[in-house]
Amino acid sequence: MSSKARLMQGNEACVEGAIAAGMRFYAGYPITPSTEIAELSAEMLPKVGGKFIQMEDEIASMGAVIGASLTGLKAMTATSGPGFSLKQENIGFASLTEVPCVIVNVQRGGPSTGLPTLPAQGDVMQARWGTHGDHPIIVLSPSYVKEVYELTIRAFNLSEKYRVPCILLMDEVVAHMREKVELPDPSTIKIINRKKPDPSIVNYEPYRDYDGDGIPPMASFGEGIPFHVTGLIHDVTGFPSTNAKVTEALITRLMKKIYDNLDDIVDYECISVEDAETVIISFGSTARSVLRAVHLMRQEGHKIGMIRLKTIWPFAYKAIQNLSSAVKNLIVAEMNFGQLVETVRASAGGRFEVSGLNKFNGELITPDEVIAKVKEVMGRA
Amino acid sequence: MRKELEKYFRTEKLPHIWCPGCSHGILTGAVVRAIDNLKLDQKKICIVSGIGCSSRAPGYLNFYTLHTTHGRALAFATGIKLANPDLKVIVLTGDGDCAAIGGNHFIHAARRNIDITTIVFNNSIYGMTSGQYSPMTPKGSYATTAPYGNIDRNFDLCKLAQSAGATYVARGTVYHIPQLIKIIEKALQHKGFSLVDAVSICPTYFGRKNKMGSPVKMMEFIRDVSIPIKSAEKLSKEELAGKILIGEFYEEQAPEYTEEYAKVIEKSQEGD
Amino acid sequence: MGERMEIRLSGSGGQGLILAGIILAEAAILDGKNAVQSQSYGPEARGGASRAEVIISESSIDYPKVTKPDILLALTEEALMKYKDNLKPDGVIIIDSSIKKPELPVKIISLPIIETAQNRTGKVIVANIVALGALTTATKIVSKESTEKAVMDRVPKGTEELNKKALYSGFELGESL
Amino acid sequence: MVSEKKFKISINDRTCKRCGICIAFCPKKVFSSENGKPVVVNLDACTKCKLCELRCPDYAIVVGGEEDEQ
Repeated sequence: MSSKARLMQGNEACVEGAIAAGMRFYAGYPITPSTEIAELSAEMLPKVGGKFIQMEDEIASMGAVIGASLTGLKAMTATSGPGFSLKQENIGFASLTEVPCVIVNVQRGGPSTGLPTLPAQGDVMQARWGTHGDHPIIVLSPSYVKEVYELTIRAFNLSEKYRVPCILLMDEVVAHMREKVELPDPSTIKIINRKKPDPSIVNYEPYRDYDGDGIPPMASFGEGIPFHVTGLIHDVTGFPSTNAKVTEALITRLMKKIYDNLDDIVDYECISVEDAETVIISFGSTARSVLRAVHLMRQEGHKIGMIRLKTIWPFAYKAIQNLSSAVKNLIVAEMNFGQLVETVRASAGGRFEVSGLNKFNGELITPDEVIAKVKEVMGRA
Repeated sequence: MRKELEKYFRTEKLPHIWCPGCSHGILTGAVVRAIDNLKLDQKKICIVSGIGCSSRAPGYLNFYTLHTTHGRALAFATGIKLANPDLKVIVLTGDGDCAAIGGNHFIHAARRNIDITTIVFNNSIYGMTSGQYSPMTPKGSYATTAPYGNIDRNFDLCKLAQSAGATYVARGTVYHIPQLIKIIEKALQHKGFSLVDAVSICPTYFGRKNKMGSPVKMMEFIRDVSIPIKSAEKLSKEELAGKILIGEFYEEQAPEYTEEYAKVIEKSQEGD
Repeated sequence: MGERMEIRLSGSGGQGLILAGIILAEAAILDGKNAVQSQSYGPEARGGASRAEVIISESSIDYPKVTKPDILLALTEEALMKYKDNLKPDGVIIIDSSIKKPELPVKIISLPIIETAQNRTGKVIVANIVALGALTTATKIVSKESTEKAVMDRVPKGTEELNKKALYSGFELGESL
Repeated sequence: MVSEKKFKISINDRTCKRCGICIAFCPKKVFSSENGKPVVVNLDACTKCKLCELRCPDYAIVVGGEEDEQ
């Protein structure tokens, strides 16, 4: 199949990417601005023998996704702020039980019902810490429609590889805009499937780290090996335990399987940072405003660069630590009151002045606002 | 334990955590006996539960077992069944798990008529959290959160299931155990959403709070207030007050959800 | 950067301007250019002033929103009033002839778009396609061939002839200038 | 007491939680309580209805002879 340029909406690219990645199950509940993802999944999944179901609520959707994944299907759900809050209970379940799944959150203005049709990036911390307890999570954020396609595939791949829920954190702008996209030949797409237990294993234990990589191989319900899955803290056999050592070992393994693989998981783009004195950190659609501002200011001779995060969690600590000492200022541009900026500040460890460019009125940060902020910060230095 | 039943249990996990006289053990045994009587393929059975005393049952059972979050068993089960319709999916839940926090999932699973058998271990109380009233606690009963008597009206889960669209609805009790096993067998053989409201006893919390005495006394109480549906038809509203109606309430053959979805798949691929 | 053109299509909800925006963006892609299309969502899109935005560029498009349109299409007075300011100095406004021509420091083209839809096709509903045709030939932002192909690819089956008629009527309106 | 019956009723002391249900509801009063623990005192009366086995919450009772155990 030859690749062909076409106009595609962000939400549409998400479904195309999901199906290319192997999604064969979708459960969801209608919510703006993510609904097109459900609508397209309903249309496209049965054509490839997959299943779509509109559940009675967001909580149920997340439950159904986990259930389907336990039978071996790659499963996804999509939602927005209020629905994302409701899904958190079962996202925690998926984290603890290590059931791969993809959760798309098309962010809109909040809190509460907020601004249903307008963009925001107010769920950065909810994506990381929305469910209770210490838990692993991976969060990706696309800036372009083409990248929605690519990162949806990557979300499935990372989720399958590390047996962890993966969140695709979009925003209303990138979800609803239509943009020129050239889809790659499906045969060129790298697909990762979850590791299955070696058939030679006798008395399979679903949470034993057989390979020493922190990721237990995963059998499926219906494949012939009975096993138990519980949202309680469990030992390697999958059965509940309140033993302190077992608990510590489990939580440690869950976190380490992410933090030991940062180089594989964390992805970001550095633009014009080599000689930059001011570096702007951004993600999602906001990064496009920043990119324009960087181009415009470079034309005027300002030493300005940007880091565009494609992985938000785990955070790209290295990207901050690797910045040269020529950098004087870091600006974190995000459509919220200031969320990621705190993590950047912590990563900077006092090496750089860190300030936030924040907008939370339902409008995208404009290039002019970025430029004004840079000039303000430079004036201070 | 009877030898032929041992394969259905994770015997190394026994004795179970339930209190002396808790009839959840009787119900779990009834489920296993029904499966054994029907000679169902053990490797095709998935048992799902939510949270609470009832929901510990799957941990003792040697199938694909899933102990989910509070109230959500049917949501997970729906995903499993739709993803793999070859599996026989059984949900073991409690009265609080099913009718309160899981109420919405319950009515919608019934509405879809998805082929899942739901067995409610109905002991009228939240046992795991030590004795709060549930939507099935009879009005006037006592609970730790109803120290002056429960003013909530209780659900009739069978009526709820039937009006929501369940296609097999029955109620049994732990006293009338041979009949209950037959009911579970019928529920398991039924294609579509089947509900078994299994009246159970909680001597530790419901029993103590309501001064009902020993497990034996509670079993006697259930025996004495239970009436077969057929006999109930002749009784007045006053005569039926406080009675538990048992037997098969409803049975209907109706299109099943996963079979309907198989048709959707066919339709979507027409002309491809 | 180069050649970034910003187009805003405005009118009332239900006039099909979002579809027109999508078709315009697709025509640009058929011409081998880059395009981004976005729109107003929610209650605004069902009545009231509604808008679709298209950015067309030879090179990649970073900031995806319209700030200073090169071209504004307004099919209602309300939409014109809402969006008339902020145009680029050499920008152009295309308005339906039912709207009173305002005094503005930019070029204003008044065309009988809605009337043409009614008179030539008998259906006001295709005014969006008439407008698209007129905009195409009046501004030459996209080619006629690509616009026609994009229209035919997007409109519902069975309405091709109607829309083709509407598009050609629109082409003529723009060419008559 | 030597029984005429060819089968036995076995009670698992490890799993029995002494709830008393088997003792109370045996239609033939086969069991007696020894400090709450069920003991078989009247095997001859047993009709093998197995209600005690079905009602035991702890799977501690098996009613049956050798033919049952095969």
